[in-house]
Amino acid sequence: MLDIPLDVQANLPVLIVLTPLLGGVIATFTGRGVLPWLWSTLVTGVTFALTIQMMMTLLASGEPFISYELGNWPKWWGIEYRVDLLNAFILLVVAGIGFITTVYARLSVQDEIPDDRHNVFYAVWILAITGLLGITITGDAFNVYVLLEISSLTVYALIAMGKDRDRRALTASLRYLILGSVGASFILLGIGYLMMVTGTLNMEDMHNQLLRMPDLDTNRTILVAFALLVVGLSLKMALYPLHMWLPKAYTYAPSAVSALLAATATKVGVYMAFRFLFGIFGVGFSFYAMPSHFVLLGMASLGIIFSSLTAIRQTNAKSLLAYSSVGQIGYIVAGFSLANPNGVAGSIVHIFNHAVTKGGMFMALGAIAYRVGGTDMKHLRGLGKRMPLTAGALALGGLGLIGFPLTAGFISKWYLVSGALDAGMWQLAVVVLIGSLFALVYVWKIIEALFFGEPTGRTAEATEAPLSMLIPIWVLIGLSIYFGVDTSFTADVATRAASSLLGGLP
Amino acid sequence: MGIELPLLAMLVPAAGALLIAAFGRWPNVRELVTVLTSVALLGVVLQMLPTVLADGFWETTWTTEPIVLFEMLPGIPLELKLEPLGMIYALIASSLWILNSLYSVGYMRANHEKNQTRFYVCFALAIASVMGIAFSGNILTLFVFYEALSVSTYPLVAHKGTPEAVRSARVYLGILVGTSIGLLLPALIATYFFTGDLAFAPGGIFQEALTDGRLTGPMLGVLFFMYMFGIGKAALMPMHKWLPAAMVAPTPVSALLHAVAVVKAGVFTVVKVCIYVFGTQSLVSAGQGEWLIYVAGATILIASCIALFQDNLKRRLAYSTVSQLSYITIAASLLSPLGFMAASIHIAAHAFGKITLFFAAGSIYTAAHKTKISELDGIGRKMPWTMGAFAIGSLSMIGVPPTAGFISKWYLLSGAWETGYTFVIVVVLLSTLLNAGYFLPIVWRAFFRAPPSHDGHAPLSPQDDAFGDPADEVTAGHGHGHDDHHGDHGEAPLPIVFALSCTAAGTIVLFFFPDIVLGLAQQIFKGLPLP
Amino acid sequence: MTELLGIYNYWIYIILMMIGFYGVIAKANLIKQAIALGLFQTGIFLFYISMAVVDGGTAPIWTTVGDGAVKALGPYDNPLPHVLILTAIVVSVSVLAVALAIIINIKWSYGTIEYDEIAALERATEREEGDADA
Amino acid sequence: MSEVLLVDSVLLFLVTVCAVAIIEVRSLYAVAMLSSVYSLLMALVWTNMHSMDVAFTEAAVGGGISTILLIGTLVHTRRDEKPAKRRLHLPALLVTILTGAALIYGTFDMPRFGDPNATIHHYRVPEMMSQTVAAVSGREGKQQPPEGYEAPPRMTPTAAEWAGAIHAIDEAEEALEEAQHSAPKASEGEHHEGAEEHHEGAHKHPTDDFNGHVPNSVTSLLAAYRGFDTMFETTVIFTAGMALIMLLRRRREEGEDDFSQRGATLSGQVILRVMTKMFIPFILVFGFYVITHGEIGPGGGFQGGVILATAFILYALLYGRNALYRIIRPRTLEVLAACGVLLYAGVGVACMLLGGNFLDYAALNAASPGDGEAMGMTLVEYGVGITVCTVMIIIFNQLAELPSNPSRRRAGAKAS
Repeated sequence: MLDIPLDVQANLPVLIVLTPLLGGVIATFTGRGVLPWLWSTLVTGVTFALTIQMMMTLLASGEPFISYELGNWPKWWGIEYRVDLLNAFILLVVAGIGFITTVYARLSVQDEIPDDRHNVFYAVWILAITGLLGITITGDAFNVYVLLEISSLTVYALIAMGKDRDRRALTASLRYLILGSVGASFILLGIGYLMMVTGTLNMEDMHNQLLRMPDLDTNRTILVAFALLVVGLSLKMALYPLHMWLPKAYTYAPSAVSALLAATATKVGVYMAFRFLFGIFGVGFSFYAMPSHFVLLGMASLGIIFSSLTAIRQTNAKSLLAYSSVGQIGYIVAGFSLANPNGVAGSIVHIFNHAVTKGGMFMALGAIAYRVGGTDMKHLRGLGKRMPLTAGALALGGLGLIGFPLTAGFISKWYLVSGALDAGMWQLAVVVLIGSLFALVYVWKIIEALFFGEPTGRTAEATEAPLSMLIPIWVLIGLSIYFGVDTSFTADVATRAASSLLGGLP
Repeated sequence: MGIELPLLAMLVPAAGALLIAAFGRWPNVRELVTVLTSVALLGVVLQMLPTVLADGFWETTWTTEPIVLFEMLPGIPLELKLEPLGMIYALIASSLWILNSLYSVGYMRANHEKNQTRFYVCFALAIASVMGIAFSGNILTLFVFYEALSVSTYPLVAHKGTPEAVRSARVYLGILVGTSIGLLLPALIATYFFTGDLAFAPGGIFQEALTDGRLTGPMLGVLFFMYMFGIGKAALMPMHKWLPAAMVAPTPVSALLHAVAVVKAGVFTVVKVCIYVFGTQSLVSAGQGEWLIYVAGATILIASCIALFQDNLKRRLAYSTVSQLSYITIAASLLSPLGFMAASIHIAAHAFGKITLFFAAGSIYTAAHKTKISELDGIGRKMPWTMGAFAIGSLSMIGVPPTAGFISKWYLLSGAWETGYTFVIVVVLLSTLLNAGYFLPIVWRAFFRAPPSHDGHAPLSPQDDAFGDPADEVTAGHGHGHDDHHGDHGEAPLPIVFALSCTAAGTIVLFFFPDIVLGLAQQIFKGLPLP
Repeated sequence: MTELLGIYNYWIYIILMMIGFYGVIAKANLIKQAIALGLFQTGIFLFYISMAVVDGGTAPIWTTVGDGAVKALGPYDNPLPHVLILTAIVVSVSVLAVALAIIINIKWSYGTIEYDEIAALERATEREEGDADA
Repeated sequence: MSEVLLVDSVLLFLVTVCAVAIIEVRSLYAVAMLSSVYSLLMALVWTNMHSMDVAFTEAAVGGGISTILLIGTLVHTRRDEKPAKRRLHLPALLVTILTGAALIYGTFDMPRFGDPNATIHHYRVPEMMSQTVAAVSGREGKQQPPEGYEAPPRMTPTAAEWAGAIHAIDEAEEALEEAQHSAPKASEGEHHEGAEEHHEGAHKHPTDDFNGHVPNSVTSLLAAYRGFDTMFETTVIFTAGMALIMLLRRRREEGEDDFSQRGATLSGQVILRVMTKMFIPFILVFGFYVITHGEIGPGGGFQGGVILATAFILYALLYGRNALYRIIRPRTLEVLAACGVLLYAGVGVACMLLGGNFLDYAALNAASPGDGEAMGMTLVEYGVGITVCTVMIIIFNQLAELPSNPSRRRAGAKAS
């Protein structure tokens, strides 16, 4: 071993972002062949290991958070990285999914992306993960915006790479680019408003400044800042009815990209909402002084119902899952808008559970696209016999979406409904359950096609997906089952994070 | 000690499923494994019997810690616990599984069904879920295995893979999962919300919440409503549609669904929820359980009336099941010890009787390829064993001694008399008449009417597309006597005949030796707090 | 009057932003949309920079005085928003570049960059797919 | 009413007119030019508001690079926008007006334009701007406002302080005239040699003021306090470059060279050719000057990088891309773009290796933290400059790519 005088432990927070950043940049040097993939796997693997280490350090330290001051500038002058239980958890999810999808990506990328630009593709891919990690870990409002743009820019490009398969990827990507930029601009403007009234960019500092303001509840600038941020964040996390960019983007993106996006991108959007609504504005302002309680809950409920209904009508499995994702975002948003411990915990748990389940399902669809050439219902018909393991994974993931017991989805729904009952919002409980029933309908559409249809065309000659795809798929689906059975880790982290988010509330 | 046995009871069929899947290529080994697993399971279940029947069960075994499988939600683990009512259910399911396995071997081979490995695997998984339900230590565990049962039986219902089968399976799963997610799950969460506890306890868990005012009587009523209709497997009208829909399944599946596993899981849950979650006292004091008597009574009568007009034998049996299940529900809803007793015994009595009837229906289909009642003229002479068993099953359904059905009806009437519900007595008497009205003509037709001759009456109606082979009908049309494909049949294959004879015998044995079931039923009340 | 003049800059930024926003929504030409998005963003930049202004201030650059000491020469504008906007300008040009790259690709595969024509082409594709499925 | 506001009003009126024209004019070339005009007007607006760096960037990016990008795109697409069916898009107008109204509603509680008492002017920034090198040296030191810290005069501009400030300017101008030092950098170097001899005293010396090393506080904020943001800003640019390569580069077979494409050149234009050749060295020198000088005056890596890129782009316009490729191969450009980011991040890593936090430049020179800061900032500015310059060239090159031959693309897809 080389004796590198690098204090990994002390610099852990920045290394989590720095590793993929350097890795992504260096990935452009890797040329053709299998090397870019190998390098990316290494980089994302190391990143994942670092996030695990981060989580363990945090849990071992017993502190509520670990702060890291970049450039050693005091946090209210420079930029602070701040890791608390919530974002350590999200980091773990993002880095973990990033690693697993990278492992999975090799064949899928080989199949879908011209081989002369694999190095660039993987560079952009890793930078997308970097952006997501950066948004999650930072404690500085403007830094969020910059990292948000990195992740968005990379994702636009990655989605557009579906162009060789279906040209609609291009329009989907451009649509996302326009809406995403408008959303990001709203966020930028909201941050500007906040900076104007608070004089700082550090989130904690902003929060304290806001609390010090005598006219917090009536200040029109803050009010508009809040509205801008809510609209911007809703666009980014695809909250109904600002979800228009999502379905097509997920449908036409390259398979591996769909999996990465579905599992991480909108989740990080939700995480930003946590940071802004709970962290900066505070529960009291966001959910009691403002009518966001009703607005967000209303949007979330509408999203759950309508996007599930739209999902039922889809004939392409990928766009079916994409619409389902919009509905699932509804659950997550509904959970945290309840602003009570069970609701917020449900929201956090669902971020994880849905990431794992949807990630696995999109990867399974990617494996099907790899073997059969498409993900339309006609491609899926009868695959249960030809590709039993892939189809099985898809079916199990589907059960998770419905919220069957023994899958992770059940746990989230349990918390969400409990939260709704705690808040006396039985209507929301009804919406959540109706959403599950709709999920039953659309998932069963896939399951029937898979197991009780007659294969035609390429489906009839398909063989089981290669092992390099099956393993990542089953790791994620296995996790979604495992965390439906043993929730001690997820539920514990979620409840603790929820209580710290809610601050003084019991 | 026997305390880990409940877990073993779950693991045996689960392991069996794995082995069956592994030996899928060799049908003989596969089916041997199935039968061996079922025998092993019965052995395990019987091992537990003495513990449950022993005096002082409630003071010793019940008070020991449950077997925690894993902590599913913080504070609410998945746990297994021995309990007399569950024991009755487990005993019936495991003993009938052996016979059903034998029967399945005969049936599936004789009818050249496809995907047999999937069939046996799902069957074993369904039984594992049943064991989970029977020994569940709290409602969440019960719910989990209840759902697992729905999912594991889905491929069985959709087994044929024809559009009709898939459509019916969709109805089956839609209603079962829809009710459980839409009503049962929120009821569960609300229960936890009000009581902070989901563990089964004799006398119910709502007392405390009721006394300190967290929960009011009407709210309890709403919860009770959600539970009763949420348990779709109990087929309370209007949630019964899945049962006739599930008739497309191969007959062993129908037998399993309608006699052993699925419907019994439903009524078992109903009884269990009444006793261990709500508790008679809470329900009686809140005055909220009474509507159930009328709904169940109506279900009994309406389903019986519908059954009268079904020509398809399996459909008639299905509606008979709907009505018989409500016997159990109505008995439980009396909320009296005799009522619960009647419910427990009827779970057993109906199981043996109905499985006999379904076995017979399957036997007729296998041997004669007939599914319509109107085609059964004179079939008793060609298939004496089958139709003899069918007659015994019918008698049990009607409640004629010396069959098991008589005992449960007796207890039910006594319970109704004791609690003073004249309505129940009227319902039971009326439905007995209706039962006779739809079962006896079949027996009469089979034994006392001449088989159809070619000149006289050809089959009254064309055969059901889903089951029949049109080629057979052509042959039947021009042939007479020896030419007639159908006229030429004898008894069904040996495993089938053996299985149905055993269950028919069981129906009678249960009448003469009801001790075990009665003993278990009585054990339930020793644990209940005295009113 | 002074009250209104005091927020004049803020209103102009809103007007610029909204001109851009209108262009993004209303224009069918993709290049127009991309440019309008740029306008939209410049509006925000104007807001940030306006925020930094201090009455009578100068550029936030310090000067060396006689003995080599470096001092601020009187009041100067707040440098923080300037820094943020430098970053934001870079981001906006990057977004513009990617947008244009996608638009060029769209031109290559659809033969047009008018949104309504593209939408018509996509609907046709969807209809074909629907027919193939049925 | 301040003079800033007066000029501002006129300029912003022009800008608004320009913006409307951009939306409404249908000739896309005209729009491209208008957007260039718009950016230059904006640059004037920024200058008027004393935001020199932003003005510089706006001029370079908005007026220069964006226009090149747009025109590069228009070559591929079409010259005119299709006439719209309706002159006015009513739903869009409604949405716009509503949003605008909401935003205007938010302005009523804002501090007045130029209000020196606005929170942002006196909360954190003044403390930040009065950092001393002494404070920079230790981890704890950075956390505290310097001893004897007072809010700088600008934050409470009473009449007396105003007078004082104006006096100070006069003094400074006089002092400047007499100054022996040709550049502040030199004086710092001299000073630090002395600083090692007497540590205690050094910290009190006025030139030890951290901002003394970096008189342009925009640069010190950009490269030091918020250096981490700037690293990602560089990454954004890098990402854009990579995205363009990914999306636009023609599919090349293994071993295919970069020279196979032909593009139109302006090499026939003698005057242009000669003038350009003369100009290019000056542009390059100016670019390097802007990068290096960023700490003292307006400018920095970003602006300088763009200026350097224009030299190359100009060359490519005149002599064709093949000529440019002979100077810098596309592969080299990609590597250099990555190296810029790596240089930036590498400086940060070096800081970590030397025991500081990431990007804690003070760690680079333990003896003289202030010099460390200055060195770190210069290095990262070069990192930014390299990446920006190369990525701009990459973007230009990629926009000039022709579509892959569709038949060949399909063949390639089948083969893979």
